[in-house]
Amino acid sequence: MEKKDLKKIYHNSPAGPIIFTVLLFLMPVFISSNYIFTIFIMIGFYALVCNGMTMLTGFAGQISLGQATFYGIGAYSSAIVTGTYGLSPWIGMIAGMILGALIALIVGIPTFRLKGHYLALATLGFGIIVYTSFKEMKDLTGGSNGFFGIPTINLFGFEFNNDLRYFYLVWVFVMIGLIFSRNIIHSRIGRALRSIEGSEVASDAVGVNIMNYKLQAFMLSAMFASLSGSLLAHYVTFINPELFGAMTSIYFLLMVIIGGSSSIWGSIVGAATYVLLGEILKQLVPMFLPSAGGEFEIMFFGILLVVTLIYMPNGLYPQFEKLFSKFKKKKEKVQPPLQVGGDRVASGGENQ
Amino acid sequence: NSDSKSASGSNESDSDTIKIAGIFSSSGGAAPLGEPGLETLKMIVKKQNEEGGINGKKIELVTYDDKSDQNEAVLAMKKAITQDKAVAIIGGTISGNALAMLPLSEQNKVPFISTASSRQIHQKEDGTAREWVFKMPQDDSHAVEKLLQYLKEKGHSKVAWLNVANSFGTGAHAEFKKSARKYGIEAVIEDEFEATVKDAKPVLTRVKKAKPQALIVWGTVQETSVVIKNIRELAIDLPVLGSHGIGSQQIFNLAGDSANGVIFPGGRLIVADQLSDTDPQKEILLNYKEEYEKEFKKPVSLFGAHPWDGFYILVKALEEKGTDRAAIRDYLENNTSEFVGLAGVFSLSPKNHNGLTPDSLVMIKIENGKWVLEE
Amino acid sequence: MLKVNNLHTYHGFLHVLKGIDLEVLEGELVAIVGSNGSGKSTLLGTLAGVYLPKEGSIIYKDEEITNDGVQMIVPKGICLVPERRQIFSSITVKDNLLLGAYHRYQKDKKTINKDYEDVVEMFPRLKQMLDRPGGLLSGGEQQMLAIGRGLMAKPKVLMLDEPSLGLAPLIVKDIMMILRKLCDEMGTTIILVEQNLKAALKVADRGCVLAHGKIVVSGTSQELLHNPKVQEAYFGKSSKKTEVPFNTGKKEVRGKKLI
Amino acid sequence: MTRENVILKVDNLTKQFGGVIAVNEVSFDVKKGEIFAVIGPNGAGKTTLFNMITGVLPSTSGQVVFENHKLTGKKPYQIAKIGVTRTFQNLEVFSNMTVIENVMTGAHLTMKTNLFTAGLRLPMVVKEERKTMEKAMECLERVGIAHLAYKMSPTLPYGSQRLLEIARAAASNPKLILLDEPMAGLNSEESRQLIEVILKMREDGLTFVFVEHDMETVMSMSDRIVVMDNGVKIGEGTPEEVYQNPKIVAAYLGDEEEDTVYA
Amino acid sequence: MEVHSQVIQLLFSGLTIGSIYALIAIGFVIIYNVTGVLNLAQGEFAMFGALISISLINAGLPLWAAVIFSMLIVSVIGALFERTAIHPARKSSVPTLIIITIGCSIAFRGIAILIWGTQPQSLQPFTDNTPIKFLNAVLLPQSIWSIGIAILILFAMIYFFNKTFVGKALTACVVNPFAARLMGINPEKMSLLAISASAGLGALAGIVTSPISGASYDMGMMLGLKAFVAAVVGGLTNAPAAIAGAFVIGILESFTEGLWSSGAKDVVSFSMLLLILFIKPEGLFAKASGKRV
Ligand SMILES: Nc1ncnc2c1ncn2[C@@H]1O[C@H](COP(=O)(O)OP(=O)(O)OP(=O)(O)O)[C@@H](O)[C@H]1O
Ligand SMILES: Nc1ncnc2c1ncn2[C@@H]1O[C@H](COP(=O)(O)OP(=O)(O)OP(=O)(O)O)[C@@H](O)[C@H]1O
Ligand SMILES: [Mg+2]
Ligand SMILES: [Mg+2]
Repeated sequence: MEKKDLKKIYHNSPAGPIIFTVLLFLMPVFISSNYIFTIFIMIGFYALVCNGMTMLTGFAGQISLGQATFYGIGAYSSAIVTGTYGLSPWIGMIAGMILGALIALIVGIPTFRLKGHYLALATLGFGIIVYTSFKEMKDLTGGSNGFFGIPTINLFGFEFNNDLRYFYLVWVFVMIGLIFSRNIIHSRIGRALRSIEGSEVASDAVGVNIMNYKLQAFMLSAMFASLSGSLLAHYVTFINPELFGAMTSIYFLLMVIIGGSSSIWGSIVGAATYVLLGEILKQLVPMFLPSAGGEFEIMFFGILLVVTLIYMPNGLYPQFEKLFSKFKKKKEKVQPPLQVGGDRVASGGENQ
Repeated sequence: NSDSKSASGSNESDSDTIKIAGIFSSSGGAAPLGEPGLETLKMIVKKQNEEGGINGKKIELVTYDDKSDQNEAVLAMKKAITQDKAVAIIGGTISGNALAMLPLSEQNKVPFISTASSRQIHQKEDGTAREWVFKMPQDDSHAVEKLLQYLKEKGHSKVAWLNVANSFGTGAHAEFKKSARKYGIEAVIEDEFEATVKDAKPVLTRVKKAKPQALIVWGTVQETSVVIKNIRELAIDLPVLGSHGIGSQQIFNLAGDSANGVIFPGGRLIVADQLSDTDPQKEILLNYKEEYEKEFKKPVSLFGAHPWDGFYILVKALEEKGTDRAAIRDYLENNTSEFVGLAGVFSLSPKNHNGLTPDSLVMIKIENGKWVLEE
Repeated sequence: MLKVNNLHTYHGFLHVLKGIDLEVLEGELVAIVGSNGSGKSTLLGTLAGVYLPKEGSIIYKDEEITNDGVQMIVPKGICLVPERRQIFSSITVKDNLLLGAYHRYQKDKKTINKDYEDVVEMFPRLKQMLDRPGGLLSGGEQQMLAIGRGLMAKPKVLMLDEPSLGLAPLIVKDIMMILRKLCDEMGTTIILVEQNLKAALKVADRGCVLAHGKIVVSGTSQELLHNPKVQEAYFGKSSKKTEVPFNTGKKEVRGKKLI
Repeated sequence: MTRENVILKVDNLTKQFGGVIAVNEVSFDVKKGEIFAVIGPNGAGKTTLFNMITGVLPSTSGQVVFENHKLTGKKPYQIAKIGVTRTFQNLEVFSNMTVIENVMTGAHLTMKTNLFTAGLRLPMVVKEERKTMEKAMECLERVGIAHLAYKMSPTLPYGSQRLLEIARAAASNPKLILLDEPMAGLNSEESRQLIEVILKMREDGLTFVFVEHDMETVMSMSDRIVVMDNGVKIGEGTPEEVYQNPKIVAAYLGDEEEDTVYA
Repeated sequence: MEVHSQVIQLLFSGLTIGSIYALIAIGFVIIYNVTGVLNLAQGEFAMFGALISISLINAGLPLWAAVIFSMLIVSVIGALFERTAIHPARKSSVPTLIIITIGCSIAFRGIAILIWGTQPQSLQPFTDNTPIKFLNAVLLPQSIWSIGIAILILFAMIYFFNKTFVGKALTACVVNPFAARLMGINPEKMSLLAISASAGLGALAGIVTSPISGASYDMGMMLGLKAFVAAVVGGLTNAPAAIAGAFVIGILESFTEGLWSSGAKDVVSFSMLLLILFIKPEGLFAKASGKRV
């Protein structure tokens, strides 16, 4: 008889996040370069956004090409609340998240009636509208010139005014976000979301209020993105609309996919890959091709991306998983990796 | 805190090279502006080193591509400051990037010589100078004022204003709104066009209806060419004025005959040979032009000139003060006066970290594939 | 016509076909039956080139086709009507049928239209809905479409994976009749996978029972129908299942076999 | 037949697709605890009828009442909440999940976890998950595919996927399950086992409405039958009544006399 | 009268822009139809087409030869793209494929900078470009070229997909590649054919555009996005509808720009789009999708 143990379906052990957090938070003991911290802070920003998107794309199967919008909404909310009105950054952050969720709700209600690529387009269009508004609402946002003088964050008088402190701040948020969304995935809510991707009619028939769950996922992802935007704003202290354009949205999706959208960890892997690959190429390319400029970097960047995805269509994270499971003693046989999309024939019929 | 940690790195006087960082947009949307800058800087650093460096020390130039992206720019800046521990940083091709980079220079107390043009780069909101930031290109206001002066001389009081919808355009638009009244000039229509504009005729139909006496198209080369072509196609027979951003050979290619007659405020570089011999800049302009064109087999561009100015101003400071960042800053601010550069004659001061005036620009007219000095 | 030797097919790590030996003569109608998951669909898939076998050989008319993909096998005249219908859902019924003849449209353009008329005649139900997207048909109508599309290919070897699935009893009869006729009149070789042993063996010349990836019994239809081993292996212990009375249990109407 | 006994009441239900009237003023009642069959030739409108009852398609006119709830105009998930679930003719398993997760998703309505309790993984969530898992396992055991619990669902053979759908439908503690051709793809032995499963569930108080072309199943399992043809109800009654109705036999079953062996 | 000429002018502009989007959108739809891939690198084919033809002309080739050669070269690039990037990944999920095409478009841009640098370039108009006056509005011969080619291809597409066997087979490939294979249709061959053909068409779009708005290494992204929009408005699976969608967008853009403000252009056209989608979720000209349970 089969053993009835939740662990057989969900690996929900806290070990992963704890080990990861400890290792990460110990990093400053060995490294003291602000540049490295900045890189990790950037990774943190992106990871937070991707975290929410993974839930939306990887689990509910909804492709959003407008996530930079919420990133921007968070950033501008924080900027305006703190910069223009001089209120506490925390208020800005919360205001941004509420506003982001609200806008996600308003946009989501008509949008989620659409399927597949239409949804991608609708979010893209919505993103471009908001991006244009950032540019046009000059009194509020400073228009194309950008918004200056965003203060740094402080918590009970403790200023997050250098990279090290900010590094901790950002990653605390990232880890909380990660655990929160992992918990969601491994629960009724996660199954409901995934069932939507599996089969909408069946999902509906077992009582999943599809619209409601899509909206929840979308709103949550908007809140993650908005939070990340707020953190960004207080970190760079200057923002302009270019940061939140359509390309940024596309890059977010890119990170989610390259990291692997079948696991929340993929969001961190994706964000890290995106940032590190850029930085490493910046370092390496001039070593081998001294006369080359930026063009080589983006070319290699593109090629590496493609090659990676061809060989690892489910992103990088599953590879990490394999690696880890080798280290782990074989207490229980590890589940075979998901064959998502591996054999579309078996699931038959429609392929759109 | 970590500020002092990183700042102390630059004071190692025993190192035998002087590290300078250059951060330009050599890919992405601003690449046409960033590339000549990067090339120029590489060229003159090489030359300086061949001539013996600075006080016997070689200059080590590290360069970064910010991909025309603000985040990349911040990362590059951080790297230049904390990893490379550069003595000073030259670059920031577009204003958005320079603006994102400058808080880092202020925090870490590293001199930053910007080659992007927005006035906010060197001036705070209240009009005082940013401590560690210097800016080489003319302010937008200089170009706009030069243009307004010209319009006033010609007696065009009702004009149409069109700018590209990015910070280059909107910044200038703000300046225009601020100063136009002063010159007795009024805009009968003000509008924008996209940097990726394909066909500006829709906007132009409205411009035509507003019946201006002259038309100002404020953008960089590619979009301006499209708009100018459309103006000619619609047979709008009015004087057309452009921005200093079109002073590149590309305009001849892209706009062809349509560009004939377009007048814009530009740096002296491209009309160097037409300057009167008494002009103090003439000689260095001609030299730079010759060297650049020999090295890269392509015509000079105004954007390449800004790093040149920044570098040589910095060289003076390095020669006098060594690699102490604070001393360099002080020297730059107090001891740069009447410096004859490519963009104009600089007189920096603690109040003004740009030090140029509208007269650093001249009005230039495009005529059959040539730049002609107007005046 | 078709000769299969020691065929082994895997799905990933799962060993599904464990050494199949099978010979099908020209113009023969062979039925393959077996329980759920015994590998029937996998066998047809392997023969059609959808799955590649790990071991063994498939020889078609003295030509080895073991490792040929679908693309090479279809033009040779081997056609599979797959499980789950697999119709082109957004394409009209008419075009669905015509696409069945794709692999021969360059060779005999003229006959296609005639064949099309014939197939439509066979399925009067489809005749009324030729311009409707295939996906909007009812389950059974889709099944007819899938079979019709298979017939349009005019294959030399036609393989059908549970063609009766979802069809009303009346239609099942028609289909079986059509298949039989195809064998007898056109000389088409047919391999038929069916859940229903009786229905299948009724039309088939020969039959095989597949269990756990192996052919456990084979023989002529009559032999199989009366083979007690088959009855047991396939129907479980009580072969009297078909005699189950009506739920109301009053009258034994059931004496005649329904299908 | 007393009124209290009636659990599902279909009243003059009609569905029109453009020019096609797929279901034409069909009415019938299903009693509590009954196993009720809908039969008819292909394209008769059976699936369409199911789609209207479960809210997948809006009906053109007529109404459906379940217990005291009007189902017409409600969304499928609302109808599921009231206690009506279904399986699909063309199989709609969640192909991105394992078998057991499929069934656990089926139990969605029996659970209470929401976004925040799930995110914080409160102890009650863990408890509920465990309970649901046990329940899901039970459902799988019932239909006899517990040994496949941890496989990815699309790798299951066709027949097992049908069983999976039934287990999934049962997991939500429904009062009424609609089965669209549950036996398709099962051989006679397997169908027989499934019939037993269904009969057992009926004893637990469930009501079934099902569509099936396999007459053996229909005859041996159903209490009452509705026969449809071309969208219209052409007959209703107990299996034997139906079987003796010449109109139905002609339209659907065909002439039974000739029991030809073709080969 | 004044108003008339303005409206006509705006219409001309809209048609011109629309025709550019259309040429790229067709390629987009064909690729989508045959491979199920949303090819966001489609704009880069236009970029290659434009830049290659400019180089060929600078090398002394006559215009017609340059056009043909650059279309051929880009078709080959398209074929390479299919073989090396799309084909090996064909079984991946939809988002993965989207990202692969984005990766390719990034790489293509890098290659273009390497070859042509970052400076924008220009091409002479195909024919004498004296504006044609029409009720006080002007129409450029180059625009006529562009609109004409788009319309010509529109009819070619309608014919191809509705009347020819290969056209239907192409559609079958994406509807159900498994069944298509069973019918003897080779989706892989179709995919190669479709992608190189769309690449060629994309190249043509780029060539036609460059006398109008110049050509540079980064022109592709925006064109690609707009074409995506056009295709979706049209219904995504239907090439003629995508062309119609492209014209709708072009005209919408030009009218907002001409009657209101350019800043509002994107807002208005995208809002309008969203509205269209919300009212007709399957696109303006979509056919029934054939999905039910
Ligand atoms: N794509 C696949 N990946 C993994 N395993 C598979 C796949 N397809 C089938 N299988 C497995 O192969 C075995 C045989 O399946 P197959 O579909 O051939 O059975 P079948 O006899 O046709 O059953 P049914 O009567 O239910 O259609 C089953 O155990 C099934 O789980
Ligand atoms: N969305 C639709 N648009 C047009 N016609 C439809 C649609 N859905 C169903 N039909 C038609 O309505 C009729 C009834 O279909 P339905 O699926 O209800 O039949 P069914 O009784 O379930 O048949 P089967 O036994 O073959 O499954 C069929 O002729 C079908 O083609
Ligand atoms: Mg099977
Ligand atoms: Mg049905």
